[in-house]
Amino acid sequence: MTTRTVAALALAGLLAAPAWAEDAEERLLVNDEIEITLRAPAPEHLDGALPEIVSGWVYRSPETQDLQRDDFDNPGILYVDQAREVWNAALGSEGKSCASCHDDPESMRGVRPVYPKWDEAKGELQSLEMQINECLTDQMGAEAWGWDSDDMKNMTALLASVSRGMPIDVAIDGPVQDIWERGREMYYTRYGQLELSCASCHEQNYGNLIRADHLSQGHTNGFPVYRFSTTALVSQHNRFRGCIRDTRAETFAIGSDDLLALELYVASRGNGLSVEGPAVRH
Amino acid sequence: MTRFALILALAAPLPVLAGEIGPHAVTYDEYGAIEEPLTDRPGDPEAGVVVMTTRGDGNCIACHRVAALEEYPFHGEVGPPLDGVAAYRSAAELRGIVANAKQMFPGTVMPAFYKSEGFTRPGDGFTGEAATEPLPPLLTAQQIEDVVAFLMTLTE
Amino acid sequence: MAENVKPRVKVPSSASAGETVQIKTLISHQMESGQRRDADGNVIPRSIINRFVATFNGETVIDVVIEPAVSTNPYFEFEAKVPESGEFVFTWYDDDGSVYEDTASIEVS
Amino acid sequence: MERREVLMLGAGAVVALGLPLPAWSAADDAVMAYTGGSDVLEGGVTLDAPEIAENGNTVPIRVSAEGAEEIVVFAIGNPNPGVATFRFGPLAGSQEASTRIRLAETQDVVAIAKMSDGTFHRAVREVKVTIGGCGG
Repeated sequence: MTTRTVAALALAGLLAAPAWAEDAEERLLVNDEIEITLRAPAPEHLDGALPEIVSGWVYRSPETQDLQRDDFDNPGILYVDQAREVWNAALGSEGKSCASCHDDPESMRGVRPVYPKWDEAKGELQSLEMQINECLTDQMGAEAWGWDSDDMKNMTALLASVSRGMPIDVAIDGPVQDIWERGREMYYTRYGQLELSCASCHEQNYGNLIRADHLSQGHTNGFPVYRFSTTALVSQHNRFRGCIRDTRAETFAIGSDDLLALELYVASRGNGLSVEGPAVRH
Repeated sequence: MTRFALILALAAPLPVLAGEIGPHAVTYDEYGAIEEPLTDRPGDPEAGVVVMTTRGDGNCIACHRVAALEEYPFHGEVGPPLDGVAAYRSAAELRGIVANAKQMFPGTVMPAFYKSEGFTRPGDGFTGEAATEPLPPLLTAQQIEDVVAFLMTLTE
Repeated sequence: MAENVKPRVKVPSSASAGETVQIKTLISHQMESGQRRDADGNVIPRSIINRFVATFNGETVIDVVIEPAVSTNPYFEFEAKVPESGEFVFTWYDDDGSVYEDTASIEVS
Repeated sequence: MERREVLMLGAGAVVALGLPLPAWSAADDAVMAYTGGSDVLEGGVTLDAPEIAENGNTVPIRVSAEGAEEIVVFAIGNPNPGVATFRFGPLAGSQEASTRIRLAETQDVVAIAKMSDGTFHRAVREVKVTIGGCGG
């Protein structure tokens, strides 16, 4: 680049810091009926690490925020609609659909906020994906879906959508306590050649720009999210995997016990924020 | 990223060029500064600008605001602004901070740009795959000197 | 035919004669631009919706020529005049020859 | 930063300084091809777009020009500058439309309205496409 061009660029006033969050209208009422809790008191188990918990929606640009106000504008709802069709389809050898046992998807309101959740019968912590697969294989005689498959992301989006507005409320004590503590340890571990932990960005620097990215507190209440970067739904584990990869680290496998532990811990940091999925993010 | 991938592919064990101090041989003083330049060749401030503004290189402006680099869009806020940094930091201090800021500021979020081992789950660039230490440092000795040379121009 | 292409339209169910109504349309479609490469470095062929037409009782409201620079899941918002009760027909034309159609009725009083 | 963008931005600054414009780019050829070389008047058409787009994959825009037969949108810095042509029929409630577009990088978006009297009108908006902080 020549000096002259550089000068011209400077004159053209190319540099402008995004300063959108402070100006954004801070209310999210979806479809004129579902009030989303954008700020909530920090859960006690955070021991003051955050003064309050804030939805990632707050940190997005007004244009991105607007897409979540109305289901018609939210591209994530296209995938919810696809899952509604699958909901009513007989899928396996038993000839049963989701609807055979659960009526309409709205009857699942209240499920998403408490996942991941301990399964007493199986003696394991289950994510929503694992629960869906248990239905498919044990009840319907169908093949399990891939954790990150379109069918799975669509279905978790549907289950999230019917619980929108309800507070996230995952349990962290009892049989899951050890797993939760493993997740907490991961959250604060500085991985990779960049030596960054989840906390480096999402606890110590939320609200700050990293290049043009406005860092959020990294809550998972909006998952699965519709991301512009991939123009598709993104699962929690996929997002965790991407973040850890971006620290120049050996990342963790989607569906691994490691990411499941992290999922539980991060979900618990957002206890009190509304289910928002499918949220719209950049 | 492509560039890093290439270097990784070519580089085990780490080559240390003649006239360079490798990541292992660097001496930090008790405050975390590095008195001796890492290369024989003096730093080039213009090359330093490229390192500081290029995503996949130093990308310093991802975290630091620098008024002198205004023509490169979007500066971050994670670290302190660097305007006037040469007025209150010596070249030795800046060299130490860029090479491994944790020597001066334990617990800082800033990555160490001249460090090759001691990482948790080190990866092969941004592939997500495992890598074997020692890794090539994030910046070369010459790039560190170039960045320091540029920073030393920020006197006000 | 591209997979999982599903149109959505939002049209008010009623209006007064001659009123202008707001219409929104969204269709799930990858809108492969022809600029991207796959993991092996091969160009992924262009495959987009190249035209969108909205009519009311057979008369054109809007007719859009679409290039690959329109985003995945194409969205359009526009206004229509409704002189009498009738039916909107929305038609999307795919590069692969597929045609997707949706309709919506409106009661004009 | 792409060379083309540098050129365009440089050109913007030159205009601001009242200096003669440099040679047309390929994108300008597309505009010329559309107008057939007719004069293009400033104003009479509105183009709304964010000053800063959080992600270039999905940038909301709105065009409006009272009395227009059609409005064409160009993204001057994209590999192919064409975006969309909106033709308004007899039952259009207004000569206005919104959509979401892809921008490869920071650039000017141009809307050209062809009026029923045959004149062309233009609006230009610069949209800065953000650069992410993560990854290589």
